[in-house]
Amino acid sequence: MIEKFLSLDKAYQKQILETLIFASEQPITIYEILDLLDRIDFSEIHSKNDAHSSIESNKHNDYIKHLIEEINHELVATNRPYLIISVANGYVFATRNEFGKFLGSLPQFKNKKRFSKAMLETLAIIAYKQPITKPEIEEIRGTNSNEIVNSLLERNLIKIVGRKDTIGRPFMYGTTIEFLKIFGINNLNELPNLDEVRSLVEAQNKREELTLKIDFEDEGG
Amino acid sequence: MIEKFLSLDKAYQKQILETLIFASEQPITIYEILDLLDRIDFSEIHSKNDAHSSIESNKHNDYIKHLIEEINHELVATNRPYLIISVANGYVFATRNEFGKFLGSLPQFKNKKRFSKAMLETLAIIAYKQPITKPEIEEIRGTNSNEIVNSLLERNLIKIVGRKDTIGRPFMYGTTIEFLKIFGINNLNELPNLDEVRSLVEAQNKREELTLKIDFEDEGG
Amino acid sequence: MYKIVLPIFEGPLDLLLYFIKRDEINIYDIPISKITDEFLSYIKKMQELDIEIASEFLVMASTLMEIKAKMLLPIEQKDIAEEQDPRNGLVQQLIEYQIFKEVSQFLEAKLEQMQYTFYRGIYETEIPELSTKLKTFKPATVYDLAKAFYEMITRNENNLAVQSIKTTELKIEDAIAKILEIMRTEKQISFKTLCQNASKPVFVLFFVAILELVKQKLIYAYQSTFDSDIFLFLTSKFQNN
Repeated sequence: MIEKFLSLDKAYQKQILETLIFASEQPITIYEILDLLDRIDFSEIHSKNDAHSSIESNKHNDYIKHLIEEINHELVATNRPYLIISVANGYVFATRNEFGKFLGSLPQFKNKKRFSKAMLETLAIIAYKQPITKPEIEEIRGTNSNEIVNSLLERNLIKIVGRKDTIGRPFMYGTTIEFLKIFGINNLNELPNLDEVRSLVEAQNKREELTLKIDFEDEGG
Repeated sequence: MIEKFLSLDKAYQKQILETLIFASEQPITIYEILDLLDRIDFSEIHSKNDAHSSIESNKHNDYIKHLIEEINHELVATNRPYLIISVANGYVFATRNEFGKFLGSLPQFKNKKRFSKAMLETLAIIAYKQPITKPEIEEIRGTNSNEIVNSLLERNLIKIVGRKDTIGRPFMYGTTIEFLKIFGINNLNELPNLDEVRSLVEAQNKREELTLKIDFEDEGG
Repeated sequence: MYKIVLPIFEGPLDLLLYFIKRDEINIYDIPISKITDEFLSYIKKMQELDIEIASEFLVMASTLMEIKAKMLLPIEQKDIAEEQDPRNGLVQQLIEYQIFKEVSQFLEAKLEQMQYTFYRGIYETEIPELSTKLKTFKPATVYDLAKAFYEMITRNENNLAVQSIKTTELKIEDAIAKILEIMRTEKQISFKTLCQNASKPVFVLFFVAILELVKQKLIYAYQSTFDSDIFLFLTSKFQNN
């Protein structure tokens, strides 16, 4: 467990935690953090206190979250243009909006966030129906989706997750961590519930019917 | 030139500069910084001073370097575990040694997904043609591949899978489980087949948004 | 008649939804005859403008005409099973598509929220290594791997134009016999499966053999879209022999 970490000076704890998040290539989950903190070799460091070593094991998560909050307070208070955000079920450094908007005016940054309608549709289908094959995507969209799927693969928003045991053994696709990062969601459960979307769509369809009738009456009146 | 940037409040200048270095995907050179600062849209910001706009153009480099130094002072003074360093190709954020050393012992922080072109080529040949000998690899690549094969062996991406019954009985190489893990596939069948790659490569060549003009009869009108 | 600029439709479903929205059509009671005419006139316009018409538009056109024909059947037949409205399948397909269009708007909104969020660009801890290697070392996915291989073999094709081709061991007759032998047991097979692990000359040989078999009407070949796999089936002529 992370007793050795907890016995360190709190300022030092925060620095080590900040290092882990800063150096991690992907959003790092709280479980990965706890695991890594457990495995780091702190033998050269002599403990300064043991005030926190009494924290119950099931409170470790909360304590780490508390430290991350404190780091974020420090980052804002000292005018750093970035902070730690929670995305893809993990923690990652990202620019604050008021500074990111300057980058957004530069094409090399802006273009990365550009998606065609077809790409968004295809991503939506893959996000809900994964693992899904290209023919299955095409059935829903009613149109050839080869190029779109390829460009999503190329942008690392989807990945091959296997092959389906049907004729031709087509690839099955699923979404990536990059997808969660770009769209700023923690996990697929944060997407709208499909049944709710269905009722919404059906209600919209029926309301159109209503509008039509009202329009008709208006015209008559 | 960067007059508009120079007319901003100095604290603000530093934040924008820090954002650029933070978000850049390559070490960023001073010339790239100057170019980007020139192209950022600052139109929403009203200048707070113009003390610095009098800086001579040939001093811009020095001024940027001076700002980076100040950022680093702030980072250290506020106990951040990272700072901006200058490497051969430009400026980049890096963890400070005294914190980075904790990461050294953790395998996930060795960046295993990065490959040089030669390594990727060699790995691709082995992945698709395994089992394959070094002379056969060299025949395809048209160049000596001794060092590359060794470094792939060292990174545990390939292994010796036998010897070929030809003159000299050369080793035959194949990919490892580690290879599958790094590329996120379950087995070699999930490697894209060449038709799929062909369509991907071709799709890249004709990526353009199409807009179609159509004469459309408006029946209501 | 006046000019409007339309984004190209994502497909026939997208086009139908456009008509439905524009004309405020009740999706549960689509005037099939009117919409079929509109759909066909759109295709005609594409033809006039010399735009290549994707096969899915033609498939949809035939589906619409089929529904239209069924709707014209005598009323008493329609009464027998109200739920078997010939439009049902199409309506379900349109609603399913609407659902994902709706979700894609949610994604668009999330994207909007994230438009000014940029992640840290470089994650490297071993800095001395970084300074010398980063420019040439790039993260790679399985697609980069495949692309490297593809580019290498196509490069070799260009460079080594004169390749010794060892086709002598295999003749067209052999390839035909081989295909027929496989198809006797398999009944149907895809071209890709047939040519699995085949070298390029053998691949070509198989292809020529298939053309010959099709010509002799012993097999027929079917391909769903231009770049999809080709499936081979035995013809009745073959089965009768």
